[in-house]
Amino acid sequence: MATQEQCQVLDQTQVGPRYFKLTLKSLYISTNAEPGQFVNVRVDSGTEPLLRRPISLHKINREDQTFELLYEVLGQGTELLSKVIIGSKLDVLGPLGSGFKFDPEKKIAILVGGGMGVAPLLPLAQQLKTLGGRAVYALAGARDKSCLLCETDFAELANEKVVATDDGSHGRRGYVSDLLLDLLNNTVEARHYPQTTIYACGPKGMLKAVAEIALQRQIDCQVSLEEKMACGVGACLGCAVMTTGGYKTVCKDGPVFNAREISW
Amino acid sequence: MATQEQCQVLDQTQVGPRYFKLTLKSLYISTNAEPGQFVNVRVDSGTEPLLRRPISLHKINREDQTFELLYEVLGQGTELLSKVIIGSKLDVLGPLGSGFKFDPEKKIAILVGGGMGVAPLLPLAQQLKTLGGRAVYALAGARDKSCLLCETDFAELANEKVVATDDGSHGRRGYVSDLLLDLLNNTVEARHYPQTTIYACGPKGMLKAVAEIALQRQIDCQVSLEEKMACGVGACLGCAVMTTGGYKTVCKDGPVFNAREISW
Amino acid sequence: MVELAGIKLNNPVLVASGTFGYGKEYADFFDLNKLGGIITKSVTLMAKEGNPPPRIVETPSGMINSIGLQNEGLEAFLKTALPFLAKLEIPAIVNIAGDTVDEYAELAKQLSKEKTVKGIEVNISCPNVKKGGMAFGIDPATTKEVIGAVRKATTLPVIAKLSPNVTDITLTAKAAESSGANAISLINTVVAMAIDIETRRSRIGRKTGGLSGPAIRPIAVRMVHEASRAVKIPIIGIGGIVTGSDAIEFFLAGASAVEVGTANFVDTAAPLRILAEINAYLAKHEISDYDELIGAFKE
Amino acid sequence: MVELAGIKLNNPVLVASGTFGYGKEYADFFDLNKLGGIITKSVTLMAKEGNPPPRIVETPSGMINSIGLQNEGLEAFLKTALPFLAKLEIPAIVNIAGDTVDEYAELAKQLSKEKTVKGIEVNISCPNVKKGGMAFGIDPATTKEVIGAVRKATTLPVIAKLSPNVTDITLTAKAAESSGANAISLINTVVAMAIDIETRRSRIGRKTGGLSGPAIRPIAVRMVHEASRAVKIPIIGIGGIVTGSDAIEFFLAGASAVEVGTANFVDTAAPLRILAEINAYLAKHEISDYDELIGAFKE
Ligand SMILES: Cc1cc2nc3c(=O)[nH]c(=O)nc-3n(C[C@H](O)[C@H](O)[C@H](O)COP(=O)(O)OP(=O)(O)OC[C@H]3O[C@@H](n4cnc5c(N)ncnc54)[C@H](O)[C@@H]3O)c2cc1C
Ligand SMILES: Cc1cc2nc3c(=O)[nH]c(=O)nc-3n(C[C@H](O)[C@H](O)[C@H](O)COP(=O)(O)OP(=O)(O)OC[C@H]3O[C@@H](n4cnc5c(N)ncnc54)[C@H](O)[C@@H]3O)c2cc1C
Ligand SMILES: Cc1cc2nc3c(=O)[nH]c(=O)nc-3n(C[C@H](O)[C@H](O)[C@H](O)COP(=O)(O)O)c2cc1C
Ligand SMILES: Cc1cc2nc3c(=O)[nH]c(=O)nc-3n(C[C@H](O)[C@H](O)[C@H](O)COP(=O)(O)O)c2cc1C
Ligand code: FES
Ligand code: FES
Repeated sequence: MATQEQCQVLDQTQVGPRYFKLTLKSLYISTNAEPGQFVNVRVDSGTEPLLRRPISLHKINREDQTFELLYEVLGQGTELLSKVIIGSKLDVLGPLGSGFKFDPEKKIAILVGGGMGVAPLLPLAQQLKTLGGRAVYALAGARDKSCLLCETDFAELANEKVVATDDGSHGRRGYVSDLLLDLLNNTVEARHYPQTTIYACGPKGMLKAVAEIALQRQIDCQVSLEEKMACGVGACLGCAVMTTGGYKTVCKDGPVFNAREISW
Repeated sequence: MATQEQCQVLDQTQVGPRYFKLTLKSLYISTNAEPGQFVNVRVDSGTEPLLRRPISLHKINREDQTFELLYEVLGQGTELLSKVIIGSKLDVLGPLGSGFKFDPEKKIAILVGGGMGVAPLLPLAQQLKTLGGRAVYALAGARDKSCLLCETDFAELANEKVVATDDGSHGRRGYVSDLLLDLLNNTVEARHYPQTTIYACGPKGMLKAVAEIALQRQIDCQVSLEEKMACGVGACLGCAVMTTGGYKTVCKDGPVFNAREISW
Repeated sequence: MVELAGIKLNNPVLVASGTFGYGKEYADFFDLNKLGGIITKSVTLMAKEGNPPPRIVETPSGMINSIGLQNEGLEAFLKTALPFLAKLEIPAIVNIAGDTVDEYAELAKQLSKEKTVKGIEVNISCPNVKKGGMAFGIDPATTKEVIGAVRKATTLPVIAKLSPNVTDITLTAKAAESSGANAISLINTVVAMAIDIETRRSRIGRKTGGLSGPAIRPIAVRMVHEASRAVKIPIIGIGGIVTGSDAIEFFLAGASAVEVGTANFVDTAAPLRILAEINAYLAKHEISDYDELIGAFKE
Repeated sequence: MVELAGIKLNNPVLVASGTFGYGKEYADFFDLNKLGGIITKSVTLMAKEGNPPPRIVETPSGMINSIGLQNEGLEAFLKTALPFLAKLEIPAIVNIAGDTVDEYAELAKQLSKEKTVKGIEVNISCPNVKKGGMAFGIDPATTKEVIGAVRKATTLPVIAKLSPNVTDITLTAKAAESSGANAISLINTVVAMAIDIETRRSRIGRKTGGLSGPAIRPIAVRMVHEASRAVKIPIIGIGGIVTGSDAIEFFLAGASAVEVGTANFVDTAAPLRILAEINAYLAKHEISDYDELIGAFKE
């Protein structure tokens, strides 16, 4: 169940060169949202840009009846979003999609975030902590230091946290998939693989690399995908992704899919 | 000669229910503008709305190198304009068009403004005062009291100022054309007609009524017209108005025309 | 209550094929029974996989789609989508598409057995499939063939959905009328293309797609007007309708009802808001019935 | 320096007919000699009064115009507009429109005597006149007639400006090519309509007008691509070009040059800005000449 709601903007803060954090009020969304779900935001009341913009739920604060979005200004839509002022209302559709799944048998969770991909992993980490009884490893990669987001948040929520940047300006130099390989070679040993789930979100190339690593080792792996969207509710079939069972919708069947299902 | 310039917004003030006054900085425009000319303002950097919005020059402050616009929020374009913040830049094309003409023989000037039509009459009154040697009568009409603009400004600049509102909530009840008839019957006598110019700006119906009154009495009359515009510089022929000499452009041949010329 | 081509509509605001799924997806957001009626996503005889992603791209005040009629085929439609529509109190109009004339006829025949189905909209105007689709709807002769075959196969009201990608819309409109269509709906999307200047490839999975949304509204209004003067059967106006004012433009141009398409994506409440705005306009102008507006455009 | 259909252009960014007057109006704003070339407002044999106002109305990301080819006729053009164009260093391409085939030929013949005129763009696609205009350009046979007659009347390069209001643009494109056009330009405006719901009248003086601006760009890109695969003569892309990126889309689709239209109204610096943006793209991608982009769309 989702709602279309005029949510009050409680906060809008710039958290990096082109990164913003937006806090919105909604009893319904904060109560019903699950990690991995997203909202579809109307950034303009006119016709330009015409379509809503999908943004993952980044924090879900049930007590405050608020939720947060973490986003990067890429084009016209996110540019307009970044200009939304505190106190105004934003037209939000959500919570949407099918989020991360939890298997009580899996005692090890490896979170792999690339760039903005960390956004939906934070509420996931929170949830895993609440569920308890799991070892949580958080791996985050970014182009450079200024693009590395929520490092401290993850430090609080995960048992272990490792970061990498493409240029080595912070953490290790390299890709987040390298961090994953390291972890799987050194820390999470092969005998743990059956109890492990990898949760990944980030650019398509990175997801593919992570999925390959996981599939080779037969480790359970959930990936959060992105596709251009129109409706966000499964009505237009615009956000198709090819799976072993034919085209599925990222907005309704996903955005979180089992990596095995995707025709990479 | 006109310029396209990014003008700094020095002030934006709400002056009535849906009325705003905008102060912009431009050496070029403030130096070169004449009363009756207008600027064509880009209200959005995207494509919606696509076209610029023509707004009359309301004050021309050569010393400060600034000019002012007085406008009413009617639709999407002026709505966006009213949200422009102080300190930002606005893309302005101007000064455009052909403004009011002055004949040294005409010692009496009657300014007739309906609604927003008062906007370009204020710099005209200023100019007439500067030119000197004229009796200036300012007549202003509006729907109701809240829509009556720049009354005090005119009081300072004109020898006499009379106002009317459709509902009688301020000044006389009735139309501004009634005020004109009164003035022509009682104050400016028939023998003065040859030395008189009527300058009128307002809704088309009012202009037509004023033009008829003037033409019947063979009083010189200049009217400032409006038409939907695209280019504002005479290139597209979009703003045509039928005259005795065929279609002319409001943006270049006008907006100020001799009332005799117009095919009403 | 509005009667259109023999279909009893709740009101003149319907939802357009392909933009509202089979209804279920929007049931979260409002009471579907408040709609004038639902036009389903196109159904084909056999399942269609659809086109490769990306399937949509935004353009100025519009979007291009290339879904490729993805659907599970008639059998699955009857089993899974129709039961949901059966529970609603508003008419379900099923939009059909085929690769051949026979497929259209077969679809019409089988759907006629279902009492939930109150009308058939014949999509001869989809620009996003290789075979059939738009090819039928840009030629008056093939328009006649398809509509004629559907006419023979069913006693249900038949709505011919026309393509705007033609030189003269009155020719296909007349062809549809003369071959037995009870109404015409238009426009479907305009064939369009957008190129990614970095990859030099199309910004959608196939080369071209269909342009919809406010950008095409002025084209749609013109075509509805032209068609309405060429035929006697009622016309359903489609194309970029976002507000009640837009819908009224279509009524004035000659449409007896409207379908809301792309606007559903932008505002889930669009059809009901549009209806409310139409009613507010009627009240303000003291017009007792919206049908006084139909074709009331003054030349 | 770019050569297009035998015309030496400064660069591939021209200004579109009817959106730039005869050049003079924009001389205030920048050095016209930086343009690729100027295409004049349509010139007719006899003066044309033009259509009643309002002549323009805004629509989502676009505008409808109904100017009706207002101009003072050939004689006045030669006397007042041409001398200004003669002083420029860039080629003047004169756009002509006629009510009959003979008028087109006569215009071409007389303009050929003027050495300032470097090419003739034949407007067979204006939707805003009662006689002639678009009627010629939606039918391959009449397209052939007009272009053939102009071809015989002049040795100047002939550019056929095509209408998008057709089912199949390749037919008129081929007709223009086979009858001797040296290049094709497209698209002209799309026939469109907007109704004022208060007055119930058209929002422009005539019933319909021509839609231009970013809204139609995806349609124009598609048509340029289709035409470019059907003919060998070069194509000038037109339709909603606002940025360098838009222009590059047209190059990739198969255009050898572009014309900037409605964008001139929004930003007087549009053509030069677009040119600068194209050059920045070329530099960034280390492409030595923009002609490497022409038709480089990957299917
Ligand atoms: C389920 C889902 C969840 C998402 N969650 C988040 C989130 O939490 N935070 C966030 O910042 N973004 C998120 N996104 C991506 C976000 O929707 C896009 O960045 C946004 O729509 C871009 O809109 P725009 O108008 O600013 O850019 P556009 O004008 O649409 O595009 C500008 C440029 O960015 C590129 N671009 C657009 N979308 C993406 C994308 N998804 N990835 C990479 N490049 C892109 C375009 O190709 C173009 O070059 C999510 C997307 C999906 C589908
Ligand atoms: C030469 C000239 C000078 C002008 N000077 C001023 C000025 O000093 N101050 C000022 O407030 N306005 C002035 N205008 C009018 C102003 O340009 C319009 O009000 C403005 O363009 C409306 O834009 P919008 O997007 O807000 O409204 P739109 O969305 O374009 O229109 C909203 C509604 O207002 C109506 N409307 C639009 N333009 C006008 C108009 N000119 N008169 C009456 N109704 C209209 C429309 O029909 C529509 O119903 C001038 C116009 C011209 C041609
Ligand atoms: C994503 C999408 C999918 C569509 N699918 C179909 C379809 O399956 N069958 C059909 O007849 N029309 C389809 N259409 C066309 C719409 O029904 C409608 O004719 C068109 O979008 C114009 O209306 P609009 O501008 O209001 O969207 C589709 C349109 C969109 C945007
Ligand atoms: C106001 C206006 C006037 C036009 N006049 C002419 C004309 O006289 N002759 C012509 O061939 N095209 C004319 N056009 C069409 C343009 O040249 C161009 O083909 C069309 O506008 C599409 O390009 P755009 O979207 O960049 O404006 C006119 C367009 C506009 C907007
Ligand atoms: S965005 Fe419409 S189905 Fe996913
Ligand atoms: S607005 Fe273009 S000529 Fe006046």
